[in-house]
Amino acid sequence: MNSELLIWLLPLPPLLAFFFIVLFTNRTKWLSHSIAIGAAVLSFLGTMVLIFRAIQTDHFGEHPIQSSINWLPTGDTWLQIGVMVDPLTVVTLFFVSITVLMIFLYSIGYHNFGQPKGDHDLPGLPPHGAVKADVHGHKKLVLSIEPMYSRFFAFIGLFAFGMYTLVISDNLLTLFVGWEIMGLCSYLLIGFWFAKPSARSAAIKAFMTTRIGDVFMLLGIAYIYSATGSLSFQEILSPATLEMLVQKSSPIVGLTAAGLIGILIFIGTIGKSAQWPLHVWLPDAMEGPTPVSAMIHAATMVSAGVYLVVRMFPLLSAGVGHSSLPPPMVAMAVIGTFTAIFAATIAIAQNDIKRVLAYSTISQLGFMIAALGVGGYVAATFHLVTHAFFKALLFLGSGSVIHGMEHGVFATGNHIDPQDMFNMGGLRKKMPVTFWTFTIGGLALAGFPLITAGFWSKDEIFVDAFHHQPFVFIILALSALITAFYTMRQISLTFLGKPRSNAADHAHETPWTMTAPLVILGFFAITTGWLGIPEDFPIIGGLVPNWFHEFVGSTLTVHPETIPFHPVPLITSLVVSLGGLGLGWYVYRKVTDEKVDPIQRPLGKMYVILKNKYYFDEFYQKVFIQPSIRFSEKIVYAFMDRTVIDGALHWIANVTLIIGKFFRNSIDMPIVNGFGDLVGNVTTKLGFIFRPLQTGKVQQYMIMALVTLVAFTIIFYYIFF
Amino acid sequence: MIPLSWYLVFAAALFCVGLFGVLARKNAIAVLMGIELMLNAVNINLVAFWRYLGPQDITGQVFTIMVFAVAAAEVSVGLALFISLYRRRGTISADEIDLMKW
Amino acid sequence: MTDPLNALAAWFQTILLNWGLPENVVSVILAVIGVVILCVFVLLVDIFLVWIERKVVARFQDRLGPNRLGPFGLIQPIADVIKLLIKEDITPNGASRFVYNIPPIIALATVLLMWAVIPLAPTILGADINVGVLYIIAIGAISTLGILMAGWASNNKYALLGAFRTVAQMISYEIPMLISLLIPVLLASSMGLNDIITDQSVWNILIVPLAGGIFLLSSIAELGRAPFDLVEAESEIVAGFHIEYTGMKFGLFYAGELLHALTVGAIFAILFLGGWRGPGVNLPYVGPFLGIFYLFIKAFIVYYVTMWFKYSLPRLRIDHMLGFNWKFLTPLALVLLIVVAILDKVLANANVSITIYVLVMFAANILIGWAAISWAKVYTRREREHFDQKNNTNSFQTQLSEENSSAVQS
Amino acid sequence: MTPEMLIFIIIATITLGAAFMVVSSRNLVHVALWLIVTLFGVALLFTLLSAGFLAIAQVVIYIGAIAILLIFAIMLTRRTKEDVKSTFNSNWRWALFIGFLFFTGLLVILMNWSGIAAAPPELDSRANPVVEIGLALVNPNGYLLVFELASVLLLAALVGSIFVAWDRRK
Repeated sequence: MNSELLIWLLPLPPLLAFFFIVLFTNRTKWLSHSIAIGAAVLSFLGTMVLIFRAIQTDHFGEHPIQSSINWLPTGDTWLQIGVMVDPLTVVTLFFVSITVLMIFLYSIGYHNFGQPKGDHDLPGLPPHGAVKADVHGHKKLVLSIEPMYSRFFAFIGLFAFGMYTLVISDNLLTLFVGWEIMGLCSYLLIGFWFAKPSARSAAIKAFMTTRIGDVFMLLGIAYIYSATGSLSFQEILSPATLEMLVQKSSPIVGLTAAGLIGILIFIGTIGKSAQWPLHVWLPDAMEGPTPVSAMIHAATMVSAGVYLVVRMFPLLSAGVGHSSLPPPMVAMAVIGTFTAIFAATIAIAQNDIKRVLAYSTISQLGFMIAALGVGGYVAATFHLVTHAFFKALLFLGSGSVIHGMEHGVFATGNHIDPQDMFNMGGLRKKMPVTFWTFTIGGLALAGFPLITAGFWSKDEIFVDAFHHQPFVFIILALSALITAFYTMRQISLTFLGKPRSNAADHAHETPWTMTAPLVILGFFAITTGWLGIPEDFPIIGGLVPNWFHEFVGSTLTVHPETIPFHPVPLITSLVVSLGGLGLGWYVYRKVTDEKVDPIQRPLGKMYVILKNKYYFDEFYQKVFIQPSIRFSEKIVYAFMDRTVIDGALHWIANVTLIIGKFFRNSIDMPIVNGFGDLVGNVTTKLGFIFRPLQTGKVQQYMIMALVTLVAFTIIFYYIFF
Repeated sequence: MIPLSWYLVFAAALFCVGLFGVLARKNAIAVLMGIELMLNAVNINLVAFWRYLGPQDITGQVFTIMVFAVAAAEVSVGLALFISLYRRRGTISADEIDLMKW
Repeated sequence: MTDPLNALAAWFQTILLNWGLPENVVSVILAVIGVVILCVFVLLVDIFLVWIERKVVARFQDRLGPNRLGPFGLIQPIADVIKLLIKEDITPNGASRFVYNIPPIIALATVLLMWAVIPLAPTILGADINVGVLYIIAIGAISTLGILMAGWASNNKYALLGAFRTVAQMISYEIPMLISLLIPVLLASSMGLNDIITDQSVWNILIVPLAGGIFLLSSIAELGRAPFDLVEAESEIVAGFHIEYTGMKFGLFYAGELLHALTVGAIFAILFLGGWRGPGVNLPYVGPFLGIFYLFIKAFIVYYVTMWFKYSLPRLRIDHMLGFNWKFLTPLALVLLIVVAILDKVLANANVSITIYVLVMFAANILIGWAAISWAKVYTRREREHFDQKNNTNSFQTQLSEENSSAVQS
Repeated sequence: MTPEMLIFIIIATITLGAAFMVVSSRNLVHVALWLIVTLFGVALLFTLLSAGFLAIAQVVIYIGAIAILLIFAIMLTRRTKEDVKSTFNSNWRWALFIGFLFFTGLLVILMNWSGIAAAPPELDSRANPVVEIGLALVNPNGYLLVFELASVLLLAALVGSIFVAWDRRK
C-alpha cells in the first residue's frame, strides 16, 4: 500500500468500529471491545508502518507525504481537504497510536469485563458491584461490569477517529472537524455516567468552556481564509504568506493580521488545553471514567491544543526578526508561565488523586505553552511527547489505584471515597506493579534526573527559557519545584507508609489488562527521553544522537538553532527536581491522620485558598454565570420572548383567526361545502333511483349486459354503415 | 357432401339454446350445463371450419382440445364452488345467491 | 388370399354385388353380418364364462361347483339364463322408468363395443382405428355412466351409495390405467391396437413389467371386482347399484361383468402379452385360427389371474383404496412413464441390440417397483404408528406380542 | 340428399332436441343425461367431420369426466323441492328473447358471409391426424405454448377446486 492511501485509511478503523458497535454489537460486550481494539490495532499498525517509512526517508521534513482531494466547490476554485505527514505529525502519531491502544486495552479491565452483572446497576451510573458466591459459598460484593460497556468502546472509537483526523489533517478545516469531534466525545465521555448530577454538570461545563475557545479559534480560521484564501498549512505557513500577513494590518489597533490570527487561534488552544483562565473544566472532567481522563484529558485531547500551536508556530512567531516579540508569543509566554505556577500551587492542596493529576496536567501544558512562547519549538514538542506518555501512565496508574481501592471498598463494606489520597497509604505492598509504574510516571513528571523522559524534555524547556527569557525561566523552575513536591506528596500518601483505611488494607492488584498498559507506558515514559539528549550535555551527551531535535526541527523551514550548553539550567533542573522530591518525602513520610494535611498549618490561610482553587469557580459563577442566567430569565425570557415575540405572534394569530372565520362563514361553508354536498346528494339520489337494478342475481346482470350489447351493436351499425 | 352452412346453423342453434339455459335456469349446475352446450357449439364451429377451410392446418383441432381443457377446468372449479356454497347456504339456486345485491 | 374368413367375406360380397345391390349397401350388409357373428361368438364365450366362474370359485372354496347338468355341469349356464329370463321383471316405485331400463343394456353393450377394435388375428378385426386405445378408454367411461344411472334410477339409497362409490373408484383408477396404457403406446408409437401387437417382437410384459402390473391392478379396480368390489360390497350396501334389478336385467349386468373381465384379459394380452402372436400365425389357412386361439388362451390366463385375486384377497376400505390410487399408483405410473420415455429415447439413440434394450428396461422397471414398494412399506408403518399414537392404543401386533410374553411369564 | 346428409339430419335433430331437453327438463339428473346425449351427438358430428380423435376425446373428456362430475355434483346438492318449483327464474322471457335475437343475428351474419358455400377439400388419406396433432402440440413453432398453458390451467383448476371444496369444519 502506498503511503498516501495508508494515511487516508488511518482514521477509518475506529470510525467503522464506532458505527459497527452502535448499530450491531451493542448487546454483545466481548464483540464490542474486540472490534474496538481490533480497530485500534489496525490504526496502530498502519501508524507504525508509516513511521517506519518516514524515518527511512532522508530529509523527510522537506518532503512530507501529502495527498489532497477537491471537496467543496467555492466558485471557480475548490476547497481542498487532504492529509499530510511531516515529522511533527510522525511524532504525534507515535504517542497517539500507542496511548490510544493502551487505553483501549486498559478499559477492558477498568470496566470489569468478565465480572458478573450487578443487580442494581443502571445505565448512567457507575457499577454498584454484584453479589457473587465464591467457591466456599460465601457471598461477597465484587466489582460488576459496566452496564454501558459497548457504548463506552463506541465513544472512545469515535474519539480515536477524531484524534487521528486532527493529526493527519493538512489544513485547518479538517483539523477543526477532528477538534470538534473530540470536543463532542469529551462531552459524551465526561457525562458517561449521566445519572450523576456532578458528571452531568461537569460535561456541560467542559463543553461550554471549550466552546468559548473554539469560537475564537473559528474566528481565527475564518480570518485566515479571508486573508489568504486557503486553509492548507502548506500555503498559510509558507514564508511568502507569512510575510504578507505580517505586513497586513488588522482591524484591531496595534496588531498585525498575523498577530490577531495567532491570538485568536491561541485562545482556541487555551480552551482545549485548559490554560488559565479557561482551565476550570479540566479538574471537573475527572468525573468521567479514568481511561477517559487518561485519554482525553492527559494524553491526547489536551495535547491537541498544544499540537495546534506547535503546528501554527510559524504563524504565531511570524515577525520575530522585526522588532520585539510578536504579541501571540508574548501571550503564550505569559499565560503558559502563569498557568504553570498557578496550577502547580493548586495541585499541592488537592486530596483527590485524579484532581492532583488534572492540575498537574494543566501545569505541564503551561510549561509547553511557555516553551513555545520563548521560541522553544522542539522543546515544546519533546515535552508534549514525553508528557503524553508519563501522564497517561500516571492517570492509568491512578485508575488502577482507584480500582484497587474500590475492590477494597466492596470487600470491607465501609463506604469511603476511593479517590481520596488520605484514605490510602501502604498500597506499595498491595499493588506492586501499579506502584512501580506509577513511581516511574511520577519521577518522570518530577523530572528525576537522567533516567526519566521528563527530565530531558523539561531540561530542554529550561534551556530555551534561560536563553531567551530569564524571568520565565525562574517562574518555571519554581513551578517545577512545586511539581516535584506534589508528585512526591502523591506517591507518599498513596503508596508509602501504612494503610489509613480498611479499604486500603483490602486493596488488590488489578487484572493484567490494566497492568500491561501500565508497564508498556512505563517503558516509554523512560525511553522516550533518550531520543532527545542534547549533544553537548556533560558526559553522556553525544552517546545517543539528538535525533529528536534533528527530526522535528526539520519541520520548520527555518531550522531552529541549537542552543549551546549552559550549566545554570542543568543545575536548576537537578536542584528543583531532587529538592522537590526530597521535600515531599520529608513532609509526607509518616502521615497517620486521615484528614489533616501536614502543610495545612504552615501555609495557613493560603492553604484554604489553594484548596478552593483560588475561588475561580465561585468567581466565574458570580461574574459570568449568574448574571447571564439572570439576564436570560429577566430580559430574554420574560421580556423579549414572552412580551415582545409572543405578543406579536398572538396578535398575528388573532388577526388570522378573524380572517379565517370570515372565509369559513362566507366562502367555505356556503359555496365550497354546498357544492360538495350537492354532488353527494345528487349521487345518493341517483343511487336510490338505480339501486333496484342491482339485484344480486347474476343472470339478470348478464341479460342486461347482453341487451345493452345488442342495442349498441344496432346503434353503431346504423351510425357507421 | 354436407354443406358448411348446416354445421354453422346447427352450431348457432346449439349456442343459443345453451345461452337460453345459462340465462334462464335457476339451478347453478344447470347453468353450468348451458355453458357446456355453448362451448360445444364453439367446438363444432372450430372443427367445421378446420374441415372446410383449412384441413392442412391443424389449428382448429388444437383449439378444440384447448376448449376441452378449459371446459374441464371450468367444471371442476365451478362444481367445487357449488359444493362449498351448498355446504354453507344450503342452496345452489342462482336466484337465491344474491348477497351482493343492494 | 390366405385368410379363410376374409375369403368367405369376399366371396359373399361378390354374390351380393352380382345380385345388383349398390356397393355401399353391400358393405353395410357385410358389416352387419360381421357384427352379428362377432357378438354371437363373444356372447357364447360369455355363457361359457359363467360356468368357468362357478367352477373356479368352487375349486377355490373347496367345493365341486356345477356338476349335474351335462358333462361337468356344462349345461348349467343355459339353465341359469332360462331361469333369469322367466323371472318377474320388477321396476321399483318412484323409479325413473326409462333411466332404469337403459343401464343393463349399456352394461353389456359397452363391453361388446370394445370387441369392435380388438384384433382377433392379424387380418381378422372389426375396425382398425388409429386411436384404438383411446376408444377403449372412452367405452369404459360410458360403462361408468351406466352404473351411475342404474344406481340413481333404482330409487334406493344402497344403490345410490353404490353408484357414488363407482364414480369415485372408476374416475380415480382411470388415471393410472390411462398412464400405464400410454407406455405400450409409447413403445409402439401408435394408438392402434394392431400396430401395438405388430410391434411386440418381444412381449411388452418383459420390457415394462411394472406397467403391466399397474394396468392389471387398475383394470381390476375398474371392473369392480374383488379386492376392489366396493361397488357391490354385499356386507355393506347389499348389492350396490344392481340391488333392484331382477330377471334378465340383472342377467345382463352379470353377463356384462363377466365379459368385461375377459375383455380386460384380452386387452392385457394385446398390450403386454403380444395379442395373437405365437408360433404359426403366418401360416396360410390355419394362421388366423391359431391367432384367435392364442389370443383367447392369453386372455383366459389373465382372466384366471383376476379370479385368483378375487377369491384370495379381502375387500379394501374405501379410503384405503382411494389413498392407494392417489398416493401410490398414480405417482408411480407417472414416474414410470417418464423413465420409460427417457430410456426409450436414450436406448434408441444408442443403437443397442434388442437384448440389451429389454434387459435395461426390465431392470429399470424392477428398480422402480422395488423402490416404490419399500417406500410404501415405510410409509404405511409410520401411518400405523401415527394412528396408534392418536388413538392412544397399541397396535394389534404389539398387543398380541404382549399377551404372548405375559403368557410365557405366567 | 346423400346418406351422409340424412345421417347429419338425424344426428342434428336428436342433438338439438336433447339440448332443448337440457335447458327445459325439470329433473336435474335427466338434464344431465340429456346433456350426455347432446355431447354424444356432438361427438358423432366430429366423426362426420373426419375428426375421429376429437370424437373419442369428446367422449372421454365430456362424457367420461365432465358429465359424470356434473351428475355427482347434482346428487350431492340435491333438494327435492327444487324439482317441484319452476326450473326457470323470473327472467326466462327475456332469456328466450335474447336467445332468439342471437340466433337471428347469427343467421343474418352467416347468410351474408361469402365463405358459407365453401366445399370441403379432399383430405390427404396418408396423413395420420393423431400424429399431426401430437407433433403440433409439442412443436415450439406450433402450439407448445398453448399446450403448456392448458396444462398449467388444469393444474390450477385442480388445486383450486380442491381448496375451494375442502371442508374446513373438520
